[in-house]
Amino acid sequence: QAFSPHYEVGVSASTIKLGITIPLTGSAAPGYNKVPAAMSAYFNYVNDNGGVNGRKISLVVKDDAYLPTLAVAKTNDLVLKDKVFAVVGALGTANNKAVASSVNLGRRGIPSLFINTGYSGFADKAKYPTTYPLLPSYIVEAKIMGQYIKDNYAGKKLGLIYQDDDFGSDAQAGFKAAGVKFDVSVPYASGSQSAASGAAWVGKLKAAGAEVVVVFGVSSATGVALAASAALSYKAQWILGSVGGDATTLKALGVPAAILTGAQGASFLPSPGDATDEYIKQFQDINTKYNAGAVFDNNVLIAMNTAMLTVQALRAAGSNPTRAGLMAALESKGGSFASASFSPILYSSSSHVGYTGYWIGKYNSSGVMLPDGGKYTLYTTDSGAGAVNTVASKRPAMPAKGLPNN
Amino acid sequence: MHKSRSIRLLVFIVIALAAFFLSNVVDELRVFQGASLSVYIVAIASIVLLTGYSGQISLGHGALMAIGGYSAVLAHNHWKVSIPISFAIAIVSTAFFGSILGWAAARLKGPYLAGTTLALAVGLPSLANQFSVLGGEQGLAFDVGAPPKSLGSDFTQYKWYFWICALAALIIVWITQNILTSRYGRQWRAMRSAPISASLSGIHIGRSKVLAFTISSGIAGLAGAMLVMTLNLVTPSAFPLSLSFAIVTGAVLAGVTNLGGGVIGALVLVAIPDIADLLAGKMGGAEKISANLPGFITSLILIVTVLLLPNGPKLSKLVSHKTK
Amino acid sequence: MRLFSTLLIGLSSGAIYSLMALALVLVWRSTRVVNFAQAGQAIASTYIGYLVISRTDNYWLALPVALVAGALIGALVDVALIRTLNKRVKSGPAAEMAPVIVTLGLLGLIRSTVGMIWGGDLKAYKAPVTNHGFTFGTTTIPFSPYNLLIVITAVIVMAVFSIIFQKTNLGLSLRAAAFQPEIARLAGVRVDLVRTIGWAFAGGAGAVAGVLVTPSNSLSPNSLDLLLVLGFVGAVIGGLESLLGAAIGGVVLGIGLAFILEYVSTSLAFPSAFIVLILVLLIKPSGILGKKGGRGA
Amino acid sequence: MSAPLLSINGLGVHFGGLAALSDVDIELNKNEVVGLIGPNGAGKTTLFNALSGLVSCEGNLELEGKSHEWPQPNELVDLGISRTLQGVGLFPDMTVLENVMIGATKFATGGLIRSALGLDIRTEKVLRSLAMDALAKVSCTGIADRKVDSLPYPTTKRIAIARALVSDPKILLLDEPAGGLGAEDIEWMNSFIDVISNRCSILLVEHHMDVVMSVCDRIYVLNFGKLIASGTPEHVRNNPDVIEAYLGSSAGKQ
Amino acid sequence: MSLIIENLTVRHGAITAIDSLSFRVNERELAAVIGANGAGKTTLLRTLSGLNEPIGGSVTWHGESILHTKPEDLVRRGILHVSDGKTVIPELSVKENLALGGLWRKDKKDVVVATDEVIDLFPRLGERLTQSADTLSGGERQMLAIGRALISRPKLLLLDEPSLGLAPLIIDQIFQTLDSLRHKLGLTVVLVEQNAMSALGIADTGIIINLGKLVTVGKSNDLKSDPNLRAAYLGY
Ligand SMILES: Nc1ncnc2c1ncn2[C@@H]1O[C@H](COP(=O)(O)OP(=O)(O)OP(=O)(O)O)[C@@H](O)[C@H]1O
Ligand SMILES: Nc1ncnc2c1ncn2[C@@H]1O[C@H](COP(=O)(O)OP(=O)(O)OP(=O)(O)O)[C@@H](O)[C@H]1O
Ligand SMILES: [Mg+2]
Ligand SMILES: [Mg+2]
Repeated sequence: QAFSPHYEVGVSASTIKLGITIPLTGSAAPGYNKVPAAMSAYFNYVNDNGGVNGRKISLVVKDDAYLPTLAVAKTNDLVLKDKVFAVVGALGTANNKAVASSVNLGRRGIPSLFINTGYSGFADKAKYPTTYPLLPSYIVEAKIMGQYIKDNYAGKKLGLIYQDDDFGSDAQAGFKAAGVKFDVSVPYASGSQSAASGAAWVGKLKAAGAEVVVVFGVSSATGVALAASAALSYKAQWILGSVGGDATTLKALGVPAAILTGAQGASFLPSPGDATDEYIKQFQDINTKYNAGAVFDNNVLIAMNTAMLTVQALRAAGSNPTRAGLMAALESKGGSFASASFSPILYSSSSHVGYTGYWIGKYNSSGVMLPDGGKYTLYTTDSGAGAVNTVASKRPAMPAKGLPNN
Repeated sequence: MHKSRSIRLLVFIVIALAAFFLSNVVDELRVFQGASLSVYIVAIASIVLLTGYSGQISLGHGALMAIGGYSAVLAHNHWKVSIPISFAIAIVSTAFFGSILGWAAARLKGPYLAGTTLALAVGLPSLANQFSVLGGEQGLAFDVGAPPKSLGSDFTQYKWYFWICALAALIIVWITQNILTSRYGRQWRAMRSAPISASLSGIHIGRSKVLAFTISSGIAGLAGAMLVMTLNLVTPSAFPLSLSFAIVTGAVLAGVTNLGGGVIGALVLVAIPDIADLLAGKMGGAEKISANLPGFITSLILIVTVLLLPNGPKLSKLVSHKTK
Repeated sequence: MRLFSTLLIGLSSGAIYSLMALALVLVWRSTRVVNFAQAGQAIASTYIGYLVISRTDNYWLALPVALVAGALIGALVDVALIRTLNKRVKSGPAAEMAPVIVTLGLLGLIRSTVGMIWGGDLKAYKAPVTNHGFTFGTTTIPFSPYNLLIVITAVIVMAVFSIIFQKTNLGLSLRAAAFQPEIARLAGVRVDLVRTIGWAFAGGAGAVAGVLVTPSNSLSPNSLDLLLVLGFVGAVIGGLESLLGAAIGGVVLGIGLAFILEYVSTSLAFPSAFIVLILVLLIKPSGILGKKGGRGA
Repeated sequence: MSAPLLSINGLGVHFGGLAALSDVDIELNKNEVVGLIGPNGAGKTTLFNALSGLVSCEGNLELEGKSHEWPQPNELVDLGISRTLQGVGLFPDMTVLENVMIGATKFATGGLIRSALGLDIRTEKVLRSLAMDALAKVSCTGIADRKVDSLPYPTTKRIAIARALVSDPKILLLDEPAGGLGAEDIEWMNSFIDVISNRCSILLVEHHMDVVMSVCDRIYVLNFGKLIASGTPEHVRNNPDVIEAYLGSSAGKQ
Repeated sequence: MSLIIENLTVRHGAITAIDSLSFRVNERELAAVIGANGAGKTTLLRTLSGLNEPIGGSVTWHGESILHTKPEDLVRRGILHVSDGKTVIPELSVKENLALGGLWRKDKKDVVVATDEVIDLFPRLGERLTQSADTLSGGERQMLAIGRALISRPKLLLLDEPSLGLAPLIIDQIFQTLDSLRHKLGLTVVLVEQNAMSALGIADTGIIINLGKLVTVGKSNDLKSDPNLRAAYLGY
């Protein structure tokens, strides 16, 4: 009999199978449901250009409806039935927590790459040995925003709208660390946002005379707040968190362009509307050819960026990739991976901190967020007590045609 | 009567042995599904008792499961009690809450009760965000630990969950079956079908209803504790409205009045997503189609099943006659 | 002022809950089914309305089209599903629960169908009148012409259907068919037809609710879910038997929520629906305008 | 003379503005069969309802000479009172035996925990044998395991009586036991009432005059919520007010 | 012109409730169907009014088949069924229950007249017009059911144990009314009764059935005096 090499689970001579759980249906689906297709689009682009060491990548997509129970069941499916090599880009804090511990990713040595949540705890390698968060934590984001507010809006009355769960409490922790105190804080229960609650929030902000308002919530909450302020003739300097700041989604939520113009936001990726950026241009190109030209928004951008990182990780894992090898490669070489973000990835043998930096910009009248002064200035910090630093934005140049060659 | 009771006990023991044997031969995915199955069986039993027997409708048992889940986790994490004790605490505290709720519910009829419990299902889990001790949206970890070494090194975590869940389910279903076939079950059925006659026979309707609500809540609490054990985590989003709906659906698929059918209802609940995924996978199609096809198929199966077998599977009738 | 504006916020959201509550009560009164698929039917009709708006940019054309579509969908649901169900389950606990499950299943079916046709992304269209609050001098109040439109519509729907139910032969037939179909048949009521009409009415009302709500809400296969729950809670608060009750219940819920959000905590949105409901029902177990049961023996 | 088993004084029941009963006095002695007749809507069922706590009322209730609060429905059996309903009021999806066992609830012992653990065999046995005894009285032991909704109407009436009797009442309230029965079954009911009147006293509402006239020791006649006559069957039958309000000219024929 | 029933067979699952039953009732005739409990009387009426589907046989009314027709359509052809037991709509008021009887009728003026006639016949109903039917006494409900059927101006009236729960005086009154309507309006009546004697007392024809089969049919006076029948089926 012919010699048959031993491959890791999910890897064959010609393919590498990856999996993702994400809400495709249900109330959390809008926006996120575009992620898998965009990832697959990028993978297909790579596959058409030779794949990863000759292997084609396939992505098994499971709908978790944003429920931890389903996320666990579906990840079990991915691991036990579909036998994927690794999970990539899974969404949500509670979901990823439940999956990590119930599916026992750590003990089984199953990598969960570039999970899509800003909960700072996932960076703890001891607790989540195989989980690799990508986004800067919410604490980091809030600290950076806080620093920005202190630098630019000293003496103004400040307001904060935040989601009343750990997404919001991370934000509060960050603002506290940055030494920012809000004159008025409006918490809201996740999923309860409606036109009426928007009016109530704006009422409170108005009553407190807030001049600068930070919205640290999901898109629908941000949309509700902005729409209500338009309807109630309330004017403030809005600063939108990255989670709820996608202009395309806000527009779909009925936010008038007028109110978005001049609002500020934070992002770790360039603006999806910034066609001068080489990554954006390349991704838009792929999106047109491989994703039937889906509207190119932040979700598509994050998805493609994640996919690009994934390809680099797989390449870095060598010609006969193993799960352990993949993780070792991430921890040793992750920092050098090319990605659209201006902030480097900090994975190391001791930490799973991913991106750490944000730039702050302003939405123009067509809803594109552009950096202050036309130049990306990156603020970086950590999830602890570290200071906020300003660094000149620098990132690895995009590999030719957006095809990793590491 | 006497004989049938001991036979029932025997049957349960045989089922237990069979289940444990089975857990050693099937793959791990099935073992995990077995644990989910046990959770559903217990949850459905609580609805069968409440709706099928005492005639009260609840669309909010997911909320009661949440109470059970949180109680078990808090007890386990703070007092370091063992799993059985934390489960018992889940049962007791949920039953306590249920008795208060039941007191209010006893005054309400059909759709009013449905509406109230529905509001509970929507309102209660999100309360967890209000108290930091409950861990907010990301919840609290619930780690029951690795299986005892004595079970061997290849005894997986899921098998451990399955054994705990299956044992808990068997015990509680046995107890529930005893209650349902006892005079309590009889009184509830009487009260459901002809309340005036029942009260003229000496049954205190209000108290009877509250009792049913209390017991049902306790059972739901256990289901909640089991659920969060398999998740390793308790979080509000583990108890969505769809969970409440799912267990009611399971009960209806079981014919509502019958525990034996509950097993079938639970099986359907566990199997439907798989079947739907399978069918959807076969059909393929554009992305928006493939994303929605499983949901479509699931709903379709549900509707067709209820239309074809509105009183549950015939098979379950056989079972119930035999156990009587 | 704070009190007043809270009241207005409550009223404007309450009016929306009222519309959904009215649709639910319409089906309940004409068929004794709590129709969880209502949100689905409304969503489907709203998408059809959206289709019209995106083609013609004419809201006032979309509304009647959606209304008709909603009515047709309602009628179809009855003919295709509920009739069969009624034939197959007649009594016992299953009879009470089966419609709940079937309509829930239908909700899922419609949602996924809508998802398959229009995708899961958010859609939006503009309100026909501005949702910029009325302005007096320099103050803008949290009540806009658009809110007014919703209130007026809710009042019209309620009035029209109250008159139909209470004053017309069709209304009497509807009620008779709902309560005791067999006896109604023996009295000459064309039960099947009348019930279908009831479903069509409710479907139309639900469609109007959907089309009206969406501008402040955006449109996705799930965008009316919360409204369904709150509408149902509003209907229960009002006492399911009465359309006026549904309208009042919706507004009571809206105002109750607004006050809790304003004076207690903005993050208590969901529990407060339960709190308002329990408060009302403990005082009146059959809702604000519900009737007490008759004699037992 | 010993105090009557049951004595009601000045009973009044109002529904809104309607006086369904006003100032009604009724007595029932040991081993007596007392008829309660009157036109439709006279208030007969309402009187039963008042006595069984199903409607609120005014007036005094004495049991064996002792004044007593108006009972709640579920307290009735404990007071030694059983009642059948104007319809049949059985539990349709339960078996005959289970139906009757429900009536014996007051004899059940042992709590929920015992039942939950399957240790309630003793009390089940007791209830079952009581129920079988009661079924034997109405000659229905053979159908103990049948579901009641599959039984012919007259049989269901017997089961209803068995369910009332199983609690061993001192007072039995029968609401139209002969309604809807054929001649043969009416005859059976006739003699059955005779037989059980040795064990308990009976208050009987009935429109079948031959039944009423043949089994009753005394009769009260209600009209528009008021007592218009009372006395022996003979006396009542010939009372012109009763003929005018209730019996009609064909009374003689019956 | 008459009601002709031929070889009618109706089953409830395994039970044959009506077994090749044949008889006819002429126009304006009052026919009493007599039989013990479970004889199939109710099933017969339910089949005639379209509530039950037969498995065989034929029924014609005025020469046209009335089988496999919906009850609500038969009502429009003048066939009214007052079923036994719960035959009013408890959730509606007395007035609304009565109104149902005239809903479908074109001649609204006559509906008013008929309603007044019914209230004359049962003054008790007139006193209870706004009360919900749920709160009526057993006998009052029976009056309401019969009253509603009369408002529909029936041509063929199917009455299932109308005397059930009614006071003797009212029974007399109803029977007299039936008799007079028959002559005045040409009403045909099929009356199911346990109380054989009073039913045969007003009936032209008696139809005796047992276990779903016809025992005999004949002039009621003949039946009444037949000693064999008296012992076996009439119970007096
Ligand atoms: N809840 C109620 N509201 C209003 N009226 C009521 C109510 N309950 C009963 N009634 C009226 O009280 C009167 C007495 O009713 P009851 O049932 O006692 O009569 P009954 O003597 O038993 O008559 P029947 O022989 O017809 O059964 C009736 O006229 C009835 O309409
Ligand atoms: N829905 C049903 N399902 C099954 N069997 C039935 C049903 N209805 C009637 N039966 C059976 O059919 C036979 C005839 O019943 P039916 O009610 O027609 O008799 P009836 O002469 O009207 O009796 P009664 O005098 O008691 O009203 C009986 O044996 C009865 O048990
Ligand atoms: Mg009565
Ligand atoms: Mg009959």
